[in-house]
Amino acid sequence: MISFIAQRIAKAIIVLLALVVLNFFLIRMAPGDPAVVMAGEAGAGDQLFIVQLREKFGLDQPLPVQLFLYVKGILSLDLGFSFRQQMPVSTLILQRLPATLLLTGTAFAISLAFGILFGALAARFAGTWADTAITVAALIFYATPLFWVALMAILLFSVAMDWLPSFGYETVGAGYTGLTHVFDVAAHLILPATTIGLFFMATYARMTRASMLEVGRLDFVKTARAKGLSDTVIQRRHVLRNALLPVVTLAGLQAGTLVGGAVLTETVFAWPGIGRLMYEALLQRDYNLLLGVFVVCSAMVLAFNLITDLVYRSVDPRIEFAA
Amino acid sequence: MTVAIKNLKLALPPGGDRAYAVDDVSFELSAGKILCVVGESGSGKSMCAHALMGLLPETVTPESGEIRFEGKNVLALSPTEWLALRGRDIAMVFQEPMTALNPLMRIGDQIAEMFEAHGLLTPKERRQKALALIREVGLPDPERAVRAYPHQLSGGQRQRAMIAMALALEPAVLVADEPTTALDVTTQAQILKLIRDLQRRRNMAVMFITHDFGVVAEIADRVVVLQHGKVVEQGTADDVLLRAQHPYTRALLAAVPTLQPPQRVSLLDRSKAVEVIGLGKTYVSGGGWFRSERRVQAAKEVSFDIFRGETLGLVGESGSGKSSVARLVMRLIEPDAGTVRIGDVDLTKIGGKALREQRRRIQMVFQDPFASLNPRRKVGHIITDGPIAHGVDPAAARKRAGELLSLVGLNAGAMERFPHEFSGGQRQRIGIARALALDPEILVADEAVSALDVSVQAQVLDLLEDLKARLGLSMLFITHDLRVAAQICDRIAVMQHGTIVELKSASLLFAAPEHAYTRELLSAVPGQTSSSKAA
Amino acid sequence: MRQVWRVLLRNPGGMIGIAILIVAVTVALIGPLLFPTSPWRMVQRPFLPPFTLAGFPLGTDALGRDVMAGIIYGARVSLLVGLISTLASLAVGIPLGAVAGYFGGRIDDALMRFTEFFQTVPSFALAIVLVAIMQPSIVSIVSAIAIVSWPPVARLVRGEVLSLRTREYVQAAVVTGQTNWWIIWREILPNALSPVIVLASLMVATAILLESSLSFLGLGDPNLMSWGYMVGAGRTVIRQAWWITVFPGIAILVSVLALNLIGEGLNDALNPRLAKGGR
Amino acid sequence: EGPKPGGVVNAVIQPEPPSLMMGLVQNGPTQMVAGNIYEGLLRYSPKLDPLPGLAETWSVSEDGRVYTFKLVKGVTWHDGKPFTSADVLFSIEFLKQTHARARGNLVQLDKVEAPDESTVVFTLKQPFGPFIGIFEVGSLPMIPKHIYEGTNFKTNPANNTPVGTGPFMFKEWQKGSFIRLVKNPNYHVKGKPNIDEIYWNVIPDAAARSVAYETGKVDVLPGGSVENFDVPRLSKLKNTCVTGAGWEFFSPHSWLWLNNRSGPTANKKFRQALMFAIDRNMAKDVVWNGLGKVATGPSGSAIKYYTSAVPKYDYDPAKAKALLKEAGYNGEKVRMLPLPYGETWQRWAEMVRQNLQDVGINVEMIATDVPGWNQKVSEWDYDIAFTYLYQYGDPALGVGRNYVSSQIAKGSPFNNVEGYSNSEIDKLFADGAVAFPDSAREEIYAKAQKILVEDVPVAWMLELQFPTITRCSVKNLITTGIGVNDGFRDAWIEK
Ligand SMILES: Nc1ncnc2c1ncn2[C@@H]1O[C@H](COP(=O)(O)OP(=O)(O)OP(=O)(O)O)[C@@H](O)[C@H]1O
Ligand SMILES: Nc1ncnc2c1ncn2[C@@H]1O[C@H](COP(=O)(O)OP(=O)(O)OP(=O)(O)O)[C@@H](O)[C@H]1O
Ligand SMILES: [Mg+2]
Ligand SMILES: [Mg+2]
Repeated sequence: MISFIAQRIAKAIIVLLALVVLNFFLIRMAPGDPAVVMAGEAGAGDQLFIVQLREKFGLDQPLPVQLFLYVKGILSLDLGFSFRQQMPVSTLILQRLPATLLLTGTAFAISLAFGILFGALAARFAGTWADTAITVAALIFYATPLFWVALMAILLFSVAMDWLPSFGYETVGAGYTGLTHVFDVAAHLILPATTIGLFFMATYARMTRASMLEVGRLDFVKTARAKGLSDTVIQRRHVLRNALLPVVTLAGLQAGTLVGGAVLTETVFAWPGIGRLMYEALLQRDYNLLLGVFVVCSAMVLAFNLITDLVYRSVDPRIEFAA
Repeated sequence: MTVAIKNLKLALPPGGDRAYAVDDVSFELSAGKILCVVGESGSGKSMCAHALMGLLPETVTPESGEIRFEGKNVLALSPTEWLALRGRDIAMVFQEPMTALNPLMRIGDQIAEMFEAHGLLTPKERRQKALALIREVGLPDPERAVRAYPHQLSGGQRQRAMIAMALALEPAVLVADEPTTALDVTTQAQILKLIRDLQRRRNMAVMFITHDFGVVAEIADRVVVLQHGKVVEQGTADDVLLRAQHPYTRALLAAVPTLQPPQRVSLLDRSKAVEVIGLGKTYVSGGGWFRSERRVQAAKEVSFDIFRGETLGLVGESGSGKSSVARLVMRLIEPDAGTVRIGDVDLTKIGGKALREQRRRIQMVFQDPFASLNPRRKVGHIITDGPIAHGVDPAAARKRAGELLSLVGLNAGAMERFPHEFSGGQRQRIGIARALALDPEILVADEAVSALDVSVQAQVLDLLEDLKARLGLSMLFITHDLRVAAQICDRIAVMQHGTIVELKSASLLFAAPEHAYTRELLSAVPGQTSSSKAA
Repeated sequence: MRQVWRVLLRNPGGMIGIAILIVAVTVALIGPLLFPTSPWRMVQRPFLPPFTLAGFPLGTDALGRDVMAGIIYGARVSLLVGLISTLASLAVGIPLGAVAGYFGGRIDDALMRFTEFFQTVPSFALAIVLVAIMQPSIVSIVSAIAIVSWPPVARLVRGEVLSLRTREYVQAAVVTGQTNWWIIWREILPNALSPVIVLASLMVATAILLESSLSFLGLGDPNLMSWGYMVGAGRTVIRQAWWITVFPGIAILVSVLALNLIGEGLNDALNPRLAKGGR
Repeated sequence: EGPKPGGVVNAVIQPEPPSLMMGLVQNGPTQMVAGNIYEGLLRYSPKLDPLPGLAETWSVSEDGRVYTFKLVKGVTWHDGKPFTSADVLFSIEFLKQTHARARGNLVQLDKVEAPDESTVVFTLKQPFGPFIGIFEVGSLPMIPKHIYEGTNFKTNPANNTPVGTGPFMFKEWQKGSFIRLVKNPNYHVKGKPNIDEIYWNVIPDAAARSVAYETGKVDVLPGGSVENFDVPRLSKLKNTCVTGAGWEFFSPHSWLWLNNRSGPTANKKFRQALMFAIDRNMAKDVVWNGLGKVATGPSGSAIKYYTSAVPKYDYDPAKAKALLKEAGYNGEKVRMLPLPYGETWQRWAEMVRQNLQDVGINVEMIATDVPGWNQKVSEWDYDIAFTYLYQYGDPALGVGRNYVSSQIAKGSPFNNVEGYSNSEIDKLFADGAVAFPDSAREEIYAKAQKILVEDVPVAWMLELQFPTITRCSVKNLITTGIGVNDGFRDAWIEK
């Protein structure tokens, strides 16, 4: 078990390093020079200004040297310095990470719980109107663009009904503490989390349903029926557990990418997360910050993959940790 | 009389093989008696069993008739009434022990669930009962077995667990749908004995489904013979096996090979077609930076010769390495050691183009008639692909393919059809035609008839025998069925744990087995007493 | 294939999907002939509400351009983006997966690491960066979508090939002396295609969504009228002119839905495991 | 009914500023927030007349070369240290190193001295008309000497907790969410500020910003924070006031860069054709909701020495076509870069593309993001590119830089990017900057404007107006030509 984890971590590190190198070049291929961007923002840019900036960021060094310095930094867990924000990248990311984790974690939990619930219900009552309703709803949510859901949700729940706040992480300036603060954040969380959650909920519901129907055709289910177990027990104990394995795998794969994929939602809802940080860094050619976010997101994906594997292995006795 | 099935008619959905899965079937099960239901694949055996359990597929509906259990017509039961009946009064053992158990649940829990389903006992008592049952069916190391997951048990052990489960509530009726078909002969013998013993001890009525007359002879009190969903014959075991009335039953019985090998002339003075010397193969799986690997020695020091025109049989229980040897001989896998010599060519020393060219000299017939033909290629292509790859002109290849098809008993029109349009036996013939298309010197047949019904099996065996004689082929014939081996092989090699423990002429092997394992294997073949009666 | 059609047409979802898709494709093909004016042309007063003026059934946008014309021309772009990017990712994923699955060992290891690598980067983020780097244009958008969506194809094909490779008919091809490439091409790939077709139909849907998301962020091709562009352009005025976003949004939803329905229908028709359940 | 103390204001800031240290970063959002933390020596009225800031009084010598400032007494930095003339001298040195525009503004400076704690004397090499206009907080913010002296300015940790003399003090910054400023209790103007706290909310999506206003979560939408299309709707909401004031100092002026070096745009006739082909009134009405003015030439009408006596280019496609024919244009592809600043600009570009296609110009729109736009423009890799620039009240500060040939240099998107080179214009702008007195300057600039409008080095579009939307209860927010950037000093909230 320990050696399994160690092996996976070693692999992950290699993948991460390869990723750093690739992204490094990829990002630098983009047209646009951070110094020029910043000069642009400053509303003036004589040559001296730009040369100063380039020197300061080390952009005057040859690319391989820049890469070497960057990789060296990464190896000592230093993600470098953000050009634009004049702060260590790790500080910036750590400021934003909790918000993203809260958002995607909530969305993920909601979507997994309800997705499986609805999927299981649909499979249990396959062919009935309940199944049809769930399936159609899932298909529609699956097919609706995320940003579109977000816009509609804001119009409906913030503007028309004024139930929920439409932007931000908390009520700015309210100075809530303790439980009121928790409730305040929760209220802000509802819309963005559901927006992300709906799509994934639909995914998991569809997958759970399909998987359950498939497992339902397997022989051991017949055995269970031959025992005289009631359908409910069979579905819950025998079918669902087996059917969840592929769902768990998929969910694990997605959990990681969710973190970096929340760009749209974070933008629309002004959620101070890491996806938006990435997008802004991209628009400002803030190389170090952008790379930093990518590294962190990828690390997150790898971590989730590892967790999924561990969960999978603990759920499925057939896979054993190689001794 | 415990169960009486009267004029049962089960309708199949439109577009099925036929209108009724089971048509006007009547038979009875009585306490303390084993009723064997026999018939070829698709004859409706399983449907009878499922109807009795109330587990018919949704698409199959009982149209008329009734199943009486203790006076009630169970076909009219409500779903909840079924729940009470299933498992408690009628229990079932399925064919495939691999898939019939929930892979994520411990064996003990799956047995205990039987009590839980009917609200009996406390959890603790259930566990104790489960342990007792596991003991009763003779699983080794019961404490461990209770906590084991299905994949940690062998096939026979799993089947014992299934039986323990079925027996948990001491049902009046046990339905067993081909419970031993997936098992080795030796294991099969043990399971048959177990069922027989338990049935006697508990005075159960057993409905035992099989297509193997050996098994029937071994355990049946009464026999029902099904064909195309209709009962063609039923009676006591002796009546059916020894005094069969219906031609179908007789044909089935006649197709069962005997254990007595026919007299054959020795071919040892001929030249060698294949020489196999010291083959060894160890499978290494897993392994990586930090992981230790799993090794299975599938063949060690395997040596034998096959003479021209000779059939060498390779027998042994599942996992003994038979297929591995076949694949080594075919160079489908790389050997770790040893040589395979065809004439003066050492197959293990060449590769790439040279190997491809030599391949035409040794061809293979595969086990599964469904899996061995590409479902998306027409039969004509399947047969001519090989010769064309070896440079034969396509038109000539097609002509030859037509001839080969008629040689194996199909007409040339078959070339334009796809494999799924043929029956299992016909497909196996196509597979043979494909192998012959390259005019090989040697044919390797790995379980070439195991997947076929007895009657079809007999036809294919005859065909092989005939072709071999006509074309002067040598053959490596792999089977786990000793009856088949007895019929077709000149000499037989017995494999155990990757080594050949005994190799001698067929008649000698059956008459005077030397190795302990060979003897065990021979004695496990079911139905020896009765079938000799029948013969 | 005929049987597949039959199963698909018996599936009500699949039927609806095909019907919608046929309408969409027809619109994409002949719509521009019926509406010859460019969808970019300002033809009426801005913010004309829908259903008020004959000839402009869906109203006009912030510049007075015909929303109906936009949707008709957008069908072409959106469907084409979906289709081409899917084909491109198939073109990468299938050979890669086939080679990895067939040859196994080190080749498989290397190729799968490569694939994993692409799966490790959050795909939407990667797509954004790629489009930004290459500058938004139809080519860069299609390539970006293809680059982020081939890994699942490769994995699927690899899995299929891995299991098909041990099939007896493949071994039969080996023993009759066929070459590796011939075996991959004639024996293995045709049999691995069913799940790929199912996946592909879903990928077209995903690609349309991806394109619209990119457009929403302003990373669309400004010379091509696509549904995503329309939603993105209309969203800032959604409060005074809902129709500018709602109609293209519905167009996206409906066509993605149709593709999903078709995918599901195909799955029922092509997936042998499910098909067996009917026997 | 006078100003009342107290209250909290929620404003929107977009995009999030990279830093609030005004000496180091001068982009728009930084100026908007930090303009309330830092101060300059002067402020400017909507007519661009100087008003007292940190300087109480000021005087200019007869020859226009010596400027003497008397500082307000008793001013302290937010950390309690006194503000003196030494800080002014230090700030000049500081900004010369870090502030590109200040560096440019100070080229004529010979020396600066502090005879006493509260007096600063600037001596110029020669008279420089615009000099009195360079003391606004964004152009020349005062930097605390006691914090920065002898340190590495750029890495000084104090950059994260800016210290100024302004009416508000930096309190807290939740990155990605909000910046919080609180009242400076020791502010040197008695009775000011009135407001207790300002929250600058970071909301990246334009639609979300207008929803935030609509749902009452924010009270102030500074100019440019919502799309123009939303302005009419928002202004109709109750308790909502809209003003276009507060941009006089910047006078944002928009035009199309036309590449004068190569391609069809190198031809003057072609450029003139563009001016006739583009319907600027319609753009104003449809895209800008009637806000702003059609530009007549290089100078905005609020800029000193503006003249309307220049050639006129009214919308006339027929004339444009004729000119194109004369220019010998034969359908070559013309690449157009929109300004990637949101939907308004995108729509505008689409509209212009339509105008140009109507007269037969083969336009291809090139999509870019901000860095891509910056790069392409500063590397001269375009044919037509949208832009807008601030003019800072004086042609010598904000106009000349875009037309004189000495400002042709790759690498900046704010100089003479179009590559227009005319020695007469060079001379006129050189003379205009140092001519004395005003009447002399006026004459020179009138001539320059006439020549430029005739030559069309760039295609002027609109004098932009970015309306500021507020709750009407927020009073007195915009009192100067700098608008919101230093507006909260005087603002108060009606209860
Ligand atoms: N789920 C099903 N739906 C429809 N038809 C079925 C189904 N299962 C079996 N059949 C059909 O019912 C008939 C009887 O099948 P059954 O399974 O009883 O045969 P069997 O005698 O058990 O054969 P085998 O020896 O192969 O198990 C066959 O024609 C088969 O095709
Ligand atoms: N590719 C493989 N990798 C690892 N182990 C294998 C592989 N193929 C076979 N084995 C193992 O090698 C042993 C011999 O297998 P083989 O298939 O040769 O047996 P067999 O005698 O043909 O059995 P059966 O009668 O079940 O076909 C078994 O323990 C099997 O699990
Ligand atoms: Mg059966
Ligand atoms: Mg085998």
